[in-house]
Amino acid sequence: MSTLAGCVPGGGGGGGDAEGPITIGHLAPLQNPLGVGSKRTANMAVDQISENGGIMDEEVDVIHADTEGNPGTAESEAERLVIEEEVDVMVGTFVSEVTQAIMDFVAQEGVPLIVTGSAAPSTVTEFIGDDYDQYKNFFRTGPINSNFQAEAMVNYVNHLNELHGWDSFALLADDAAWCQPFVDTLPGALDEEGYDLALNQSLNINIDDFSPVINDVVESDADAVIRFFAHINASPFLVERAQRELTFGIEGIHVTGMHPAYAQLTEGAATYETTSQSGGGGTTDITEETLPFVEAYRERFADSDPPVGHPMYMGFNTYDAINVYKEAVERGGTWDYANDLDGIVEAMLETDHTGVAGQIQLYGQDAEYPHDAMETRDDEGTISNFPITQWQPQGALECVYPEQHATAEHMEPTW
Amino acid sequence: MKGTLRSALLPVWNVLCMLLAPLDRALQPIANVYNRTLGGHFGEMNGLQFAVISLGFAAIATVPFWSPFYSETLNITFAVASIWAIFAMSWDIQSGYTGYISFGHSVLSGAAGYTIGLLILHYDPSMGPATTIPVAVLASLVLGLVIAVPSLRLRGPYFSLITLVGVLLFTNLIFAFSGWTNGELGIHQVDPFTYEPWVRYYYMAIPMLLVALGLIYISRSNVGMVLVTIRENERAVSSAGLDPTKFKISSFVLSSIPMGIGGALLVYYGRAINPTSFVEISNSIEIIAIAVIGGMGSVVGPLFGSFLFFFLEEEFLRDVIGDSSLRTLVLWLFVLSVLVFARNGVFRVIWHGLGAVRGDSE
Amino acid sequence: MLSGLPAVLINAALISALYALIAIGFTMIFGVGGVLNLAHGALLMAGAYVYLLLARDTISVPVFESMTLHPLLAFPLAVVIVAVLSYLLYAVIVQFVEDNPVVTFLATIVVALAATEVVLHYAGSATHTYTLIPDGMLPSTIDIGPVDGILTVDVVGFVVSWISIGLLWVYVTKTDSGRAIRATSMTERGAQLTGVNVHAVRARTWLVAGALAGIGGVFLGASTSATPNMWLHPLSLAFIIVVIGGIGSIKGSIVAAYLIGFLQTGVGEYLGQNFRGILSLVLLVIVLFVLPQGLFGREFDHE
Amino acid sequence: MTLLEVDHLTKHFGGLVAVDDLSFSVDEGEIVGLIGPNGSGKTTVFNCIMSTYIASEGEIRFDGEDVTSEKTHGVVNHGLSRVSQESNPINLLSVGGNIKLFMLPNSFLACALPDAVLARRSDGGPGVVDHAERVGLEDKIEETPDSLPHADVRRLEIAKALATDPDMLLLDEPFAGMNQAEIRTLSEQIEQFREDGISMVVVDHNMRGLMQLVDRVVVISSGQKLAEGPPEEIVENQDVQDAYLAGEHGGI
Repeated sequence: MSTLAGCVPGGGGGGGDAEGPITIGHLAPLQNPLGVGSKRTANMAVDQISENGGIMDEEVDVIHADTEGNPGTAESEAERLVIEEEVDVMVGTFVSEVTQAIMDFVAQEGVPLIVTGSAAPSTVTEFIGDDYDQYKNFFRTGPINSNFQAEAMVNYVNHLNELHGWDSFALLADDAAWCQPFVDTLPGALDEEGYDLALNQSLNINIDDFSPVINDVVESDADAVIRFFAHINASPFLVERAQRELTFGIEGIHVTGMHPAYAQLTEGAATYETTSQSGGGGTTDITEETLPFVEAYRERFADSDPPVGHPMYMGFNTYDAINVYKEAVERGGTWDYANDLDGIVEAMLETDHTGVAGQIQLYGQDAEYPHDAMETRDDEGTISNFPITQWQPQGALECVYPEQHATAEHMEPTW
Repeated sequence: MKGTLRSALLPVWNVLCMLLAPLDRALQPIANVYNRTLGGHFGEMNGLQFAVISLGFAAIATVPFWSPFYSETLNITFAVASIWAIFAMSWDIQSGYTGYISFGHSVLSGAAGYTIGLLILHYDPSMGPATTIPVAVLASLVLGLVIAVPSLRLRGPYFSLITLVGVLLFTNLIFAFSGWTNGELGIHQVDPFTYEPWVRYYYMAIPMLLVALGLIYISRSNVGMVLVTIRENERAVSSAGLDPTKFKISSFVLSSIPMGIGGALLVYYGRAINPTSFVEISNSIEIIAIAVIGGMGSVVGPLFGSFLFFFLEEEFLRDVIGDSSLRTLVLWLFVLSVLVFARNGVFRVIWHGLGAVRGDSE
Repeated sequence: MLSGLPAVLINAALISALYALIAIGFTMIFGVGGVLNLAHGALLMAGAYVYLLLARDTISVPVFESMTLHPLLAFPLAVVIVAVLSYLLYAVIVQFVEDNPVVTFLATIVVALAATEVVLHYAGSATHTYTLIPDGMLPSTIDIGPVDGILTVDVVGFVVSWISIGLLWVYVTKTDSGRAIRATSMTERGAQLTGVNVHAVRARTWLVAGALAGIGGVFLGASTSATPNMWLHPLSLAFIIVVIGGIGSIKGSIVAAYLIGFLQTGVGEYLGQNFRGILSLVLLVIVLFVLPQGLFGREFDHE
Repeated sequence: MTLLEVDHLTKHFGGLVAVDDLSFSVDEGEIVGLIGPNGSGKTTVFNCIMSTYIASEGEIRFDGEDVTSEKTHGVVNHGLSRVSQESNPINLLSVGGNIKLFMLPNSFLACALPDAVLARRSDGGPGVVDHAERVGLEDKIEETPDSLPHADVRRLEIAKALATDPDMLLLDEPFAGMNQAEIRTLSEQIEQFREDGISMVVVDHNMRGLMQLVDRVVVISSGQKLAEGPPEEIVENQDVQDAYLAGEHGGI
């Protein structure tokens, strides 16, 4: 076969072009406000870099590809970016199954891939964790993976216990693979901390009637619900809870609830709901870069369609990822992944970047989660780069945890 | 509405006939050579038809050579189009011919895909395609039997509902057994044939052409005649001493073999095996849409329909329209207009047009 | 942790009323024209988004800037608009393809897919919720017997569902145009022979079914929120209900809606919420084999 | 030896009894006429024999085997074929195609074989052209049924029934809508079929046409057997005349 390769046109993979502008391929669900926020922050990052002389005085531009949250589409988009657009790095992917679907192709091409959206630990352990050399082009600059998030969630529960004296909790989760880390570790961890797990249910992702679930929660008289919904849209759950003026807290992760105008969209029903999200929803200065960045974002996109208040959590990570890449290329002196991927990897691992979503460092080759975002721990050892925001009355979004970033205290639901 | 359309195009049509008729006459001798030899098995053609169809197949066979002139990713798009051409042709030999519309064909390719995924994930990761593909096709065949035998006793709409339920059930099961199937994250541990785009294209196109050959032969044989008669006049088939249910089940099982091959090829093309790309109802609808715009009940129609559909979706519309939801909207409006105005399919309209150039409509 | 039986029964009844509203429009169109209208889900979605356009100012559409009408005004207006949309769907597309069931299947599902893209383009993929009952009018929750905390909007939905079923029953049995619809659904040829203008009847059926879909859509949006992909699940539900009830039989759809509503709630409650979807699919498969024409349907036979 | 035996056949649709405890038999090589006024259940009898309807009670045996609950295609494969009252041509296929369909074996794999192999396997039996010639359609093989005159369509129906190589042929009102000349040629062809070893049951509502043709006549009225015997006897039979006078004047 190889003898033929010579004379066949269109042969040979992308290979990137060592000279000419550095192109960044950005993959995100562009019809989802999360993806729109990420696209805007990618543009902001590239504009800023171009204004200060680009990377190693090479021009920088970004090309956006819409994954539509669908693995099949993402794979053909990834191929288009690498082969047709000849991108030098790929940034983005929000849904875990999308990330895992393109992993093999991108690894085989050797293009550095910096994940800024999906948090599944298996995205690391089943790939670079299994075969480092094949997948060493993979990095994740944020969010921290779900195992760390589960651990951080337990610390957060302790914080709630101190604040409100809550000690019995109801665990609700998508019946889907992404929340396995939470569903496996939380029951045990809560038990160890001496709390009571009043309810533990996984819900069919097509659930269309939440009343029975709410009745079960009320029945179990849990102080708060810890729910993990990415496929389920829990707006009806919140609407019913608000109308029945129920007072159990709602904690955990709710992707739909991360939309910056969510409280307004649900006519205030989302009040008191919390969710963890990188960048703290732009409400607090996680680092000195965060608020100026959010101000710049609001100024530039004030009158365009949502998200307007802040670029949502993927936006924060994408902005950081591009800057991390810029520094790594300048540190390593190369972006030519075809011939010197190791140089890029080495430079990336030396990252210690003060980003808008937090201080970013990456695990090394032989860590449990190679090339994954390191969790930052404060002096008592609790994970701190895992900010949690709460919708407070009058649609205000406040960061309520960890204390050092908090802009307001977590409020117990009162109607 | 259609009448006015036809009369408006008449002058254009007459001019076309004038130009093409001599060409048709010139090509007729070559077509006759084909008609005498293979015509009996693959269908008779006149000069123009023979020229166009051999041009079409030649183009498909040489995509990597001319595709860079349009865009670098054209041979990738057409590699995927080849796989979906297999799906559309398999669907057509069953639903297009017998008129019993199946919404569940994505379950057959999904079964093949997941068989390979589970074999490699849980049984023996070093298993090569030489062993996994036959097992996958067998799995798809067995599932075809399991679906067809009970459901093909039912009348049209109920059969379609059973296949729709099949898709919903299969997706639910994948989520329910996420311990084995890894749920929505899917299985990615299968190494594809190759990443070299043009080699990969032939890994997809050659099996597609072989499947096309087989299905065209069967569709032009007496089996095709019986299946078409089941659609048009099922009572006549019974009074001819032929058991319609047996033929319907056989056509479904026959179609599950290439579906299995297509499912296996999609895995070794490099697609991660997950419910969204392999099983969900949107895949079945896309297969049907491709077969319809190509030309149902012809096997060749869906083949070219797939290349047209993917060329529009991935290449042409992408350059013309930026926003992806608008682009998909335009694509679906195109399919809708084919359904309303040329319901026999784009390629059948062209085929009959070519046939009628010299008046002897095929 | 099993909440009391009365609560389960009430929940089941409330969700079943919504299921009935979703299914009747679907079965009417199949009964009369023999058309499986896969765009029925899109009509439900239209109900939700048109209401949003009229009652809340969160989405903007180029030709028509959204306003904030009072629900009592916005609701009937939304129902009428969706009825007209359904009529247009018939007049512009379906009537040209309805002679061929396959092409109709496809044309209607393609319309639904196109509708999703339109919604995605103008309203984005974020979820929108709306409360149908303004605060002043009614308390947000009601207590019925031992069970408290029943959402008023669900109870209103239950009442509206039975009112619409009642009105439909009166229309179909008492008025001439209604009887013509029923006659055509019995035997098309019979209706033609007795001078019924089948084409006008079918158009009217789509109008009525559209209105029902509008009502169903507004309440569906209120109880499960409006998203661009909200139409697929209720469509497969309507399919299951209509087949179990018997294609073309309005009475059948109502009975089957309650059967499925109680089954799903019961399964969710006593077996676990992750089994909620699977049981109704299994029930449908059993019914399809044991009783293809469903509980009340007539043997589906076109000759 | 008896080829077809109808034993206490009964068929009711809800309250309406279409065929009421009817028994008769047909021997090999015999042509039996089944006559009766309109609506007397003649076609329903044929439908029960061919299993288009399932008999409510009674048994139907053909060539010694019970075919009562056998499906239509099974009955045809036993060697029984029918020319129904209304023609049911397949307009999509040509005349040749219609005939060929009725010659095909009831197996998916066999049908997939090329015609040449199929012909060799049926060791030189009559081909499509032969069947067409038998009913005088040999020069219309390429045409489609909807372009043929009524009489030719009826002939095509007969050719198709013969193409299944039957031992017995059920002819439902074969002469309906035919002029005298056409009736005469068809009668001759029926005689020829008898020479080829095919027994027949012919249904018609007017006696005259059948007189010279049939060996024996079975008369039914409102689903019950009224009389049975050679044609000459039946013409004189009083009950038959009453039934016909009541049903239709001048039927005899």
